[in-house]
Amino acid sequence: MTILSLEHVTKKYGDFTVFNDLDLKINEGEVTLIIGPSGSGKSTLLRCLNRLEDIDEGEITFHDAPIKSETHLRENVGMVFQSYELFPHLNVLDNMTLSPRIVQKRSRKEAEQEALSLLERVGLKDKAKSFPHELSGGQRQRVAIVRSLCMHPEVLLFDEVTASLDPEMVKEVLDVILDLADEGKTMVIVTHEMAFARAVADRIIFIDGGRVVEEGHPEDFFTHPKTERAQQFLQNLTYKRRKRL
Amino acid sequence: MTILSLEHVTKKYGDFTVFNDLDLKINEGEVTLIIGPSGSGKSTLLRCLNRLEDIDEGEITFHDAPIKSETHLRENVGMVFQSYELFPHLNVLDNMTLSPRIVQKRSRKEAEQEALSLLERVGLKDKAKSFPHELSGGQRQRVAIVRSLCMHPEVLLFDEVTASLDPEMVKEVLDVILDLADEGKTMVIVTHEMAFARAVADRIIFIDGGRVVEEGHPEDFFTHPKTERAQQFLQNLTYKRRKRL
Amino acid sequence: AKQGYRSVDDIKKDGTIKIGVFSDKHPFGYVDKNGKYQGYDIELANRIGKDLGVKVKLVSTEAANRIEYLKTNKVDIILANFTVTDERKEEVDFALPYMNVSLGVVSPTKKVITSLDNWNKNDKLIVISGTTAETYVTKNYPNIPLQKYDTYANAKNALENGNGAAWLNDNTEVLSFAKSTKGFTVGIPTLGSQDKIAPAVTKGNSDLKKWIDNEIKSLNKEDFFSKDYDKTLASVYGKEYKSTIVIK
Amino acid sequence: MAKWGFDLLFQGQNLSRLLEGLTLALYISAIAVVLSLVLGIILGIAQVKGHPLIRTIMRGYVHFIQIMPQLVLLFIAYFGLRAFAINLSPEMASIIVFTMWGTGEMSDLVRGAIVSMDHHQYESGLALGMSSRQVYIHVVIPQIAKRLIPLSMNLITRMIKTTSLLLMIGVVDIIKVSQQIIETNRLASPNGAFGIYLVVFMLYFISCYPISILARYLEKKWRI
Amino acid sequence: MRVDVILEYLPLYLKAALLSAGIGLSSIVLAILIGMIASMILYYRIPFLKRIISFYVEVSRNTPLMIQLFFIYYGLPKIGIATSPLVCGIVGLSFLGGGYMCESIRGGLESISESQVESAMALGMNKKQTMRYVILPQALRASLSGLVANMIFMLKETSVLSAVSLMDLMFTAKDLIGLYYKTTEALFLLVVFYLLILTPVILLGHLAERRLTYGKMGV
Ligand SMILES: Nc1ncnc2c1ncn2[C@@H]1O[C@H](COP(=O)(O)OP(=O)(O)OP(=O)(O)O)[C@@H](O)[C@H]1O
Ligand SMILES: Nc1ncnc2c1ncn2[C@@H]1O[C@H](COP(=O)(O)OP(=O)(O)OP(=O)(O)O)[C@@H](O)[C@H]1O
Ligand SMILES: [Mg+2]
Ligand SMILES: [Mg+2]
Repeated sequence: MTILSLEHVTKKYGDFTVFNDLDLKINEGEVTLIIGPSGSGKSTLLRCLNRLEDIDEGEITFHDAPIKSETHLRENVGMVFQSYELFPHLNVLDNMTLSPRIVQKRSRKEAEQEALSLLERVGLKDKAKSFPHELSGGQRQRVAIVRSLCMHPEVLLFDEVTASLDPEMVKEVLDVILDLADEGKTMVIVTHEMAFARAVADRIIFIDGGRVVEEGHPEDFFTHPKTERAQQFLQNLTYKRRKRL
Repeated sequence: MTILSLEHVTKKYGDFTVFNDLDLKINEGEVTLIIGPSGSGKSTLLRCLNRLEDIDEGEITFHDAPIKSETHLRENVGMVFQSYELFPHLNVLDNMTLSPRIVQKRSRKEAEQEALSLLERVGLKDKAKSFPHELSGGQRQRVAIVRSLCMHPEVLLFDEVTASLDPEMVKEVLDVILDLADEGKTMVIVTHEMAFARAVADRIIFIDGGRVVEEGHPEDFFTHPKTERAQQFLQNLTYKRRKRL
Repeated sequence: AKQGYRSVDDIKKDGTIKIGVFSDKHPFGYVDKNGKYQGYDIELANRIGKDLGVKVKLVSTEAANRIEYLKTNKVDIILANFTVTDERKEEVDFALPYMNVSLGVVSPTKKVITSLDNWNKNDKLIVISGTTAETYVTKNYPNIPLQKYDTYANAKNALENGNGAAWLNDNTEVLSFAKSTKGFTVGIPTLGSQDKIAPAVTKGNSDLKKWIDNEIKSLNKEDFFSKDYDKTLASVYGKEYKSTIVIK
Repeated sequence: MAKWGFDLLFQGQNLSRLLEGLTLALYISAIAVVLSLVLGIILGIAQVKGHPLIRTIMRGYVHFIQIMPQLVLLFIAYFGLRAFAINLSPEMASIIVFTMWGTGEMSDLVRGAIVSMDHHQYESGLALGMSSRQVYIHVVIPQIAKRLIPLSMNLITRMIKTTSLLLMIGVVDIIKVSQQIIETNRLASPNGAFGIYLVVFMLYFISCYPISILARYLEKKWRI
Repeated sequence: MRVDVILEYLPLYLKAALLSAGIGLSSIVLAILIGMIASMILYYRIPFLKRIISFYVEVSRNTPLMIQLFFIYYGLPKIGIATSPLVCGIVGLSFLGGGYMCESIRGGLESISESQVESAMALGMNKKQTMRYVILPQALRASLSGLVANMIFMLKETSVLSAVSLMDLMFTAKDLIGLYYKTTEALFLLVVFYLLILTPVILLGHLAERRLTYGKMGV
């Protein structure tokens, strides 16, 4: 079943067209990986999916119906960014419960209960009263992920959530996402961690220059990319010494 | 032939001992890769090698002789850091020729000629008159590398030179280092890019808790790590989804 | 000199005497539109310079810092409508007086104040900081709320703008203000004791004081102050005040 | 015009007298700024590299200067120094106070700039074989200087604004001249206070605004 | 220096200090209010109003308080806008401080990264909720050191209020010097009282900064 879909979407920044007439369906329970070179429009695509960016043409539908309101869409489509996005003036628990309380008008008690059980799941229950600056980068990203889960979104968007983490911490964050995949969460993920992408993806979408260049099953994509552009891209991830003295 | 060696070196920060009684030899023409978890002392090790850090015990020898002076050592042991280290008030050419001129008393003309030919090698000749803030991160790091080459060092130390770069730019910087390796430069490299480490290294040194835990040929290390600690470390670089719906 | 002040010889040797005067107290000491000092005090200052055979450097002072100027020897003489009082005698030496003065009160014609008794607590009485007027009310009418200004210009502006019910100052000054400003009347022409205005020098500078005393005596002989009055004050006060102001 | 008192400007030498008052203010602040720059840089470096005792004394001095209102400092210099038999003309007193104040502020800026210099810059200089002194001369100081120029320009505007206090210690400055003009023409031009003070207001604005703009421009341009 | 003189002057200084501090504090409150409103207008780039605000900020920052007060107190009554010294003092100081506060708060607002705004929106908050719960609390903390510096600056500037015949510390000192000529004592008390007023603010500022700012914002 399709939850979100982009139909004939065109997005421009001023004169610059990021994509033209793009189609994309996000199906329930599917993990979609979007990869592509820098500047190819991956972030823009995610941002269009929850309407952080306005689109110039085309339509975005949610459960096959036009979008009622942006805030309603965003409640149902959670998003986690590269980083720096916990609210630094609130402790972990308040970070997680702020939006459920003020947007969904849920009671503080109920919201906190759920937040605590989510924190427990990602091994951070003892950090509930800590402030973001007291956490490591990896811990912060785990909180950011469960924070967006608190809103019970139907789809989760991840935009390079490990890009600014120390290598040690990348693993702990990606393991949480793997866990969500195992649970059947619908997710759209942009990442540069190819080993992770290969493991987690149900479907890989390779975009370049604002177009979907190649789409397919991860094993096929990584072992036998069909297009030259994708081959070249994967090439960039390998190193070879020409001669050895 | 051994260029640099650490003998029974102990390094402390206050009460905290980073390493105790460490031995290490850097041989001519060899590319040594130092890997290990965060906080294991990799940066400190590099900084001891060119005496940016004082050591508490033991000896550092250069060509089997005690070190004459720190500036003399540093002239011969170049170092490139994670980033932000070009002088922002000087253009690329002046960044490169400042030290040759004031430390080695070389003529401006000769220094500039060499700098230009080095810039050409890394594809940045047209940026000679640009200021650092006008360059991309990858361009800046390439300049930083050739800047240290201008001093004709016998050994080059690299400390996570690509850690703060966009993935696209990582490749362009690492390719420069691969090139230097092909040329037979003596280098000590700290990196988290394992694919690169595997390709470029003549020797891998895995350190943890300030001790050399494992040392060996890259293929051996990556395919059959001997110690449990190294296995665990490499484990962190792979991902597996438990079930697929 | 250790004591800091300058004797007559010192001044003559230097060729310039520094005299502290008002620059915003029309018609005693003020600056005209060409930037030149004018007024009753200024005439005397210039004459002193002439008779000493030195140049005169006029220094603009305010009421509250006249004593400081002498103490810190920023000027040799203060000729800024300086009323002789016992407290001030402790701090500076006065020469012979050259003018009579008493206090007076000016207020808007719409609501003339004729007595300081029964003062309305909500009204403010304007005085200038460091004047005998301030000392007088502080001593005799401690309950009158004061509004203090540091310059004549500010005080007059404030009175005009309605920031106070009346202004207590030297009667010469309030008379002149009432004459030159529409809508104001002097309700109390004299108040307190009759006082004298005299040049002052730094305490202990008896040499200069003696010279000034002699100068004033001889100026009196030639009726200098009468002429000074005619030249600078008559246009404001008219002939009839001459006998009250000028000391014979 | 007459109603608002602007007419006074064009009588006699009034306008040029006002401008003279302003010139005096600008002149005093210019001298003080130059002295503060030189002394501030020396004392600022001393605050980082000097003997601990010197550093403590300097910090105390900077704190005192920053806490005390400039007017209080002016009063102390002008009236207070008599206790030490030091006698200053009001102009001299203001130059001294402005210089002491500016030096304190400037040295603090210099100290801040040195302390906040990225440590990496220093290290990469060393790693290229430079001596500590060479790093200071070729790397640290040029970068600090650039950062300081806009900051010291802000100090200049603050000084110019502070010259308005000189009136209080008897400098015949632009405000005193305006008072004299208003006073002399009370009868002929009763609204002089409005026109003249408005003009003074604008003159100060015209003096400070361009410097502020330039400072902001340089700050933006040189922030890398 | 004579102790009896100091004791005699003490009540006068106390009264003056209360006036200085009172005007200072009420102006600080007003200035922060002005600053908040003005900085919001600049932050949201409200057309036309933002021009007026920019002009106001430039004028208030590039003219001395002394002249602002002279113009308000002595000049404006000539065109029919008269104020009492107290009102003039508060209006003048708030006018000056408002410009400074606006700049500080705007700096704080602008230091809040776009990603904070976006993550609030991604959690379903609307614009108002984002400002109220996410941007403003952070912006005020970020501008805290600037705000404290402005408060100190404004309290120092109260020394200029004597120009409009307010019996503040400065005027009291000057008046006493003029009346009784005890310069040393008068100046000594002046310094002491300014230290008394300003030191607590500085200490509180340090304390608040330590409590409310996190090592590195957002990191
Ligand atoms: N606010 C903007 N205004 C103008 N152009 C923009 C804006 N944001 C992005 N772009 C441009 O749109 C294109 C796509 O940007 P986007 O951030 O989506 O790329 P990306 O694939 O996420 O890149 P990266 O891997 O570096 O994050 C780029 O060329 C970028 O320069
Ligand atoms: N200046 C210092 N003072 C005190 N401790 C320090 C200092 N620099 C480093 N350390 C400590 O020394 C240990 C080794 O640090 P080092 O930076 O060498 O680690 P690293 O292996 O380079 O880590 P990373 O991969 O994160 O760069 C760490 O525990 C660190 O906390
Ligand atoms: Mg992106
Ligand atoms: Mg390191």
